[in-house]
Amino acid sequence: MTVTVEIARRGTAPAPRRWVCPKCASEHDPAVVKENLSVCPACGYHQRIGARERIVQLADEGTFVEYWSHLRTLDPLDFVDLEPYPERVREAQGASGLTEALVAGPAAIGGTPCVLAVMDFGFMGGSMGSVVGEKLWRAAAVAADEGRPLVAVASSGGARMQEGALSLMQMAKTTCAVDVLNDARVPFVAVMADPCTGGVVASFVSLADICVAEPGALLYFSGPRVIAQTTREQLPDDFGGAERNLALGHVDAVVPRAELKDKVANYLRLLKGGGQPDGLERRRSSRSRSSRTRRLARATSARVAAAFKNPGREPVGGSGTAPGSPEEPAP
Amino acid sequence: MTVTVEIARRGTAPAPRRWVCPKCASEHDPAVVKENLSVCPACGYHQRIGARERIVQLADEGTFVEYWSHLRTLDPLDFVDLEPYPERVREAQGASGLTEALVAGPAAIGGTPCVLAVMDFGFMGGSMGSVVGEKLWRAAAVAADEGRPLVAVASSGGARMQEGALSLMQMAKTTCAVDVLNDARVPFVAVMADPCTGGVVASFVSLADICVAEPGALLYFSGPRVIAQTTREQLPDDFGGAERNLALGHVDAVVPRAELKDKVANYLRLLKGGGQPDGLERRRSSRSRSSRTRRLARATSARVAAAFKNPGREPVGGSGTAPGSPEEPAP
Amino acid sequence: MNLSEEAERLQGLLKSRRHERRRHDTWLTVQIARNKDRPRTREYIEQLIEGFEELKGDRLRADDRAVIGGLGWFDGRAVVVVGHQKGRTLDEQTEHSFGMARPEGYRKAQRLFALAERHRLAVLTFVDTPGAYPGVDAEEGGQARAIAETMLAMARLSVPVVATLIGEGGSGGALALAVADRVLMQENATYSVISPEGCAAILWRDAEFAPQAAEALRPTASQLLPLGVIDRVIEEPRGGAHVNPEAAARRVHDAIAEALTELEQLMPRERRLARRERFRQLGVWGGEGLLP
Amino acid sequence: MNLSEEAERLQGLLKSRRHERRRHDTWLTVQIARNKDRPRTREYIEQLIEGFEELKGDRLRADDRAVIGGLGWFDGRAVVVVGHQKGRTLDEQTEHSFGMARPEGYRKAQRLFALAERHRLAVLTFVDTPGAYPGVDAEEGGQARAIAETMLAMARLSVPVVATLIGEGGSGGALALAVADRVLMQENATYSVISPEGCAAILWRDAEFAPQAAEALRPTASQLLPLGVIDRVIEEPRGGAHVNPEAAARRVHDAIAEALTELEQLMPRERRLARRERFRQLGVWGGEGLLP
Ligand SMILES: [Zn+2]
Ligand SMILES: [Zn+2]
Repeated sequence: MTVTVEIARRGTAPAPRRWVCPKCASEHDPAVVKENLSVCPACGYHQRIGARERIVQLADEGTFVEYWSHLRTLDPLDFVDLEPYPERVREAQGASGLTEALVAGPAAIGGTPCVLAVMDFGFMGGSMGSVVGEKLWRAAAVAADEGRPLVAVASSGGARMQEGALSLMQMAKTTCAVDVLNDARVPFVAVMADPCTGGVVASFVSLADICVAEPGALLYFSGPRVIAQTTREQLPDDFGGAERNLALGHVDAVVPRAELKDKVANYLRLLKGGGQPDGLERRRSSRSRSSRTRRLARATSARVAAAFKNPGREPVGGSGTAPGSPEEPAP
Repeated sequence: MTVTVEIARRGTAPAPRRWVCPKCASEHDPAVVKENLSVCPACGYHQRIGARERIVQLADEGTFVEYWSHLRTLDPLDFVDLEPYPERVREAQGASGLTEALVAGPAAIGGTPCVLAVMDFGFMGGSMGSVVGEKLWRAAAVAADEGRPLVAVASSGGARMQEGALSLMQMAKTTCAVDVLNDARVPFVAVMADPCTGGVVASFVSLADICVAEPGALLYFSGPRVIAQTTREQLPDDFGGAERNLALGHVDAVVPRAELKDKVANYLRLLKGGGQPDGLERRRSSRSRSSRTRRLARATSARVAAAFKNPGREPVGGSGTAPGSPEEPAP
Repeated sequence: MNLSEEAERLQGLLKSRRHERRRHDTWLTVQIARNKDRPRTREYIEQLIEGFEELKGDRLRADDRAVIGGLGWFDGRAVVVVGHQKGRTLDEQTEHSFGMARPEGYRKAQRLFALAERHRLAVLTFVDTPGAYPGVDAEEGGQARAIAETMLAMARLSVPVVATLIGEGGSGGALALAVADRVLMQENATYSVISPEGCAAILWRDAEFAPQAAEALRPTASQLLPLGVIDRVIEEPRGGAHVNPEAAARRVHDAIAEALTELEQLMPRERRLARRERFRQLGVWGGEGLLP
Repeated sequence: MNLSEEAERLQGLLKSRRHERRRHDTWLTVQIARNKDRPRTREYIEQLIEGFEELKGDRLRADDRAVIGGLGWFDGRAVVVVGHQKGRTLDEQTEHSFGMARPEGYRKAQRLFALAERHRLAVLTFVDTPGAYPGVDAEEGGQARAIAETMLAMARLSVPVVATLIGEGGSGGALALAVADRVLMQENATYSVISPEGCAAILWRDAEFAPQAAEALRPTASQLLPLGVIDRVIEEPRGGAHVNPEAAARRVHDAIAEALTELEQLMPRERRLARRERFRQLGVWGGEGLLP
């Protein structure tokens, strides 16, 4: 940051790229915006962020390990529109640096081990096809198995058309995954980031124990265009907005990104029935009651340690870029 | 009926009492109205009927046995308004021929053994105090115990003020009674007759597996007067009416009295998972699978037979009269 | 003759004095219960619950501000808290509909109870309402069944459930949040099947007879304890909870903590059956000795 | 009749052009699935269910006519039936919102599923909808969660559940009633993640490309069977179910009866786990051979 300022003063290097807020039009140093969790320092506009940036913001440093990145998207329908499906996938992979629209694996948030599954709107609009559904299933299954809460951050336009009815079936599949979590009484917290629409909001996301939304996030099943075309109804100005959804009883809270990690950490501790964050003594004693939990904790540490030795499974950082989203601050 | 006509022709005896429909103002022979289940033959207006008339209409002939009529209403609060509570109770008993606002006992409807609990609006507005709650509890407990469905016909202004918070507690008590039924997976069918309001509709009645209402019955928790006084809102013309409640999703069906017995019988057979009414073979074979059911059926027959020998427990008929309701046809 | 006449006169006078005194005391309690400075659910949450996370909405169609709820720690345990919220200033009272819940409020409670059950968290409720909201939308949105289903949801919980009456406990709207293992009641709270005014309007045909109706309804903690309607009276600071909210909250805390500690000794299924039995026994009737 | 004649004529003409033929066939199926003379849920209930007792309402706020349900006997067993209802005449279609359910309709389904579970009755659903109703009220009344919760409710049932696709199976609005042990599909029904028009508008940026989109989406029974999305194709009379509704109903009857008989062999818990496993396996992906 300091460096940027100095360069600007010298006036010889090209002027640094400025980030212009799409909401309030104020200009900011991209690095400052990024430091501010990609939220506009002037008006609080929450910019869309990629899965890796989200993971860096949410997971305790060095705790996230990506699992299931080996799963490959296929083309079961030989789907061709203006472009073949496999090409679209390759392009998305190249642009995002991700293999699919959902990145998942074990992590810890505020000290609580969990499984973290994050969608990336930059990858084909965060659409849910077979691989996204399968990864979400595996994330839930591991969570249920190990008694770790599942934290999902959703940002998606819905089901992926290019896999046809198989994509539709992912709605049922991920719903069944929530059933697995519920059966195991394992907490499930969902964060709805802009936008969260269609088949994703109408399946696992809405079934979480706690559903919070980011400020300004758009949340709906059928969008304004479909509504206008089909029923010609007048839409309220703030249709689908997170705040309106809060008043309508559909989300538990609207949480600014700056508070998100602490809130999620608190939710996890509370839903696990654990003690207060400052009551470590109490927490420890309650933990010692459950030898299963202790075993899990040990197993988890071992797994995370092992992962660090495996180059294919390194803790990730960095950010994906959503095409069509406002200019991304440089990392 | 013939007799009445002849007398009228002779012109010497006093003219027979005519029943005037409060809805369409047509006049009818009271006996004809009674024969028509106390429904106006001209416009279908459903007159309020007492518990005994209801039982005659619903239960298979000779199957109903009144239980728990020995329970006595007390005055735990020494409640005095313009008149002491015990006097109000005595008056109601004298006028209705009932001991309390709910009459209950085993019966059969369309061949299916059940427990039948019928409220009488003529008894202090069908209000629910300790005895009504206790009888409903016992009805549900016997139903759960013997695997017989519970059929409740409600007609009530709500909780009985004169027993104060104890009346309020009957809402919780009867709700717990439904919990007992649900645990036992015993069917519970509720019929809402005019009027069905306050604490009764906000407790066990609304929790039935199937809730049907009679045409024109008024159903609400807070009445028009309270709403007008508190919130000064404009009430729709058909506020609280059964048909409006049907459209609002609060009742499963509006069933004319002429169809009520058959419908309830059908509901009971269906919810018990039994065979079709004309498929006796199938029903018998499914019964033979469950020896418990067979034992219960035998025990029930024995009980009903014993009851016939006990003069204090005779099958009942006759009708209670609701004060303030339109003129009752003479029996 | 003179003497006994005098004695009778005095006895009569004494009786009517006692009557008047009881009427006066009951009416005073009604007034204190309604005092707008009285601490509300929000204040008790602030005093008793650490790390409170409010969870809004019924997940169906609205967030009824007359019922608030969420997660937090009580005495070191994670709990679910649900309560009527009245508010104090006129703005707050309007926002919270004076604590009169709509079906959406009761359904919010239900979904929070389900959350508690799934994750085995104890439930604390705070009751403070003149009654369920008596409006057309509320009625047509299913007020009656919403209350009934909320009671049933509470009855079915296997986790510990403690309800505390902290102000007005008005009719079914209050009871909907009070089908608990232990029902605690502050000294100056009330709990009644109908408001004194409503009762007077019906039975005396004149709402002016509210004090008489209040006396007849016996809505105070000390009157309800012997009937088994409540399990414990929580004393308040002299003059009422609003005089010293912190002291009032401490006593509420201790009563809830004791109740929870007791309840945590039971197995989940035992708790549920004991709760059912608690309500099954409520009511007073005679004739048990007669032949059935 | 016209359609099948036309089909025959085109079949001859397009023999050599397989691509265009598939496009044509798929589009033809889309047309038949939407044919307004096609038998609807109501007709199948009349043909297959004896003693049907309709149960209305979501027990919350409305009775959505786009979903009908109730109790009746199928082949001698008491069952719960739930289905989208489209209607045929314009009046009927308006009454039933063309089979596009609102949240109230899905919640009606949920409460009927709960009834089935409590009394251990098998559940039959009929799917026939262009999709969930896309309106402001529906959205703001919780369309998304209503669909999700309906799927979860179906997933949790321990009774046998058989879904039959009889017309349009449009997106989440259709799937909400099809999380079943066995998913049966009539020969000329469709089942798709999005309508061909909607897909064309997004991917081709022109709704006129609907036939192309339909072909790409592979929404027909014969295309979905090998993917495991459905379990059985139910043949229809030549020309479609509307040509001979009784014959069509007989075939639907037989397929449902067979499915139920199979499912009744399983224990309740087995059924539930098998249903979950059925949906868990849906999807096609690679890379399993790679190091995890
Ligand atoms: Zn800005
Ligand atoms: Zn008439």
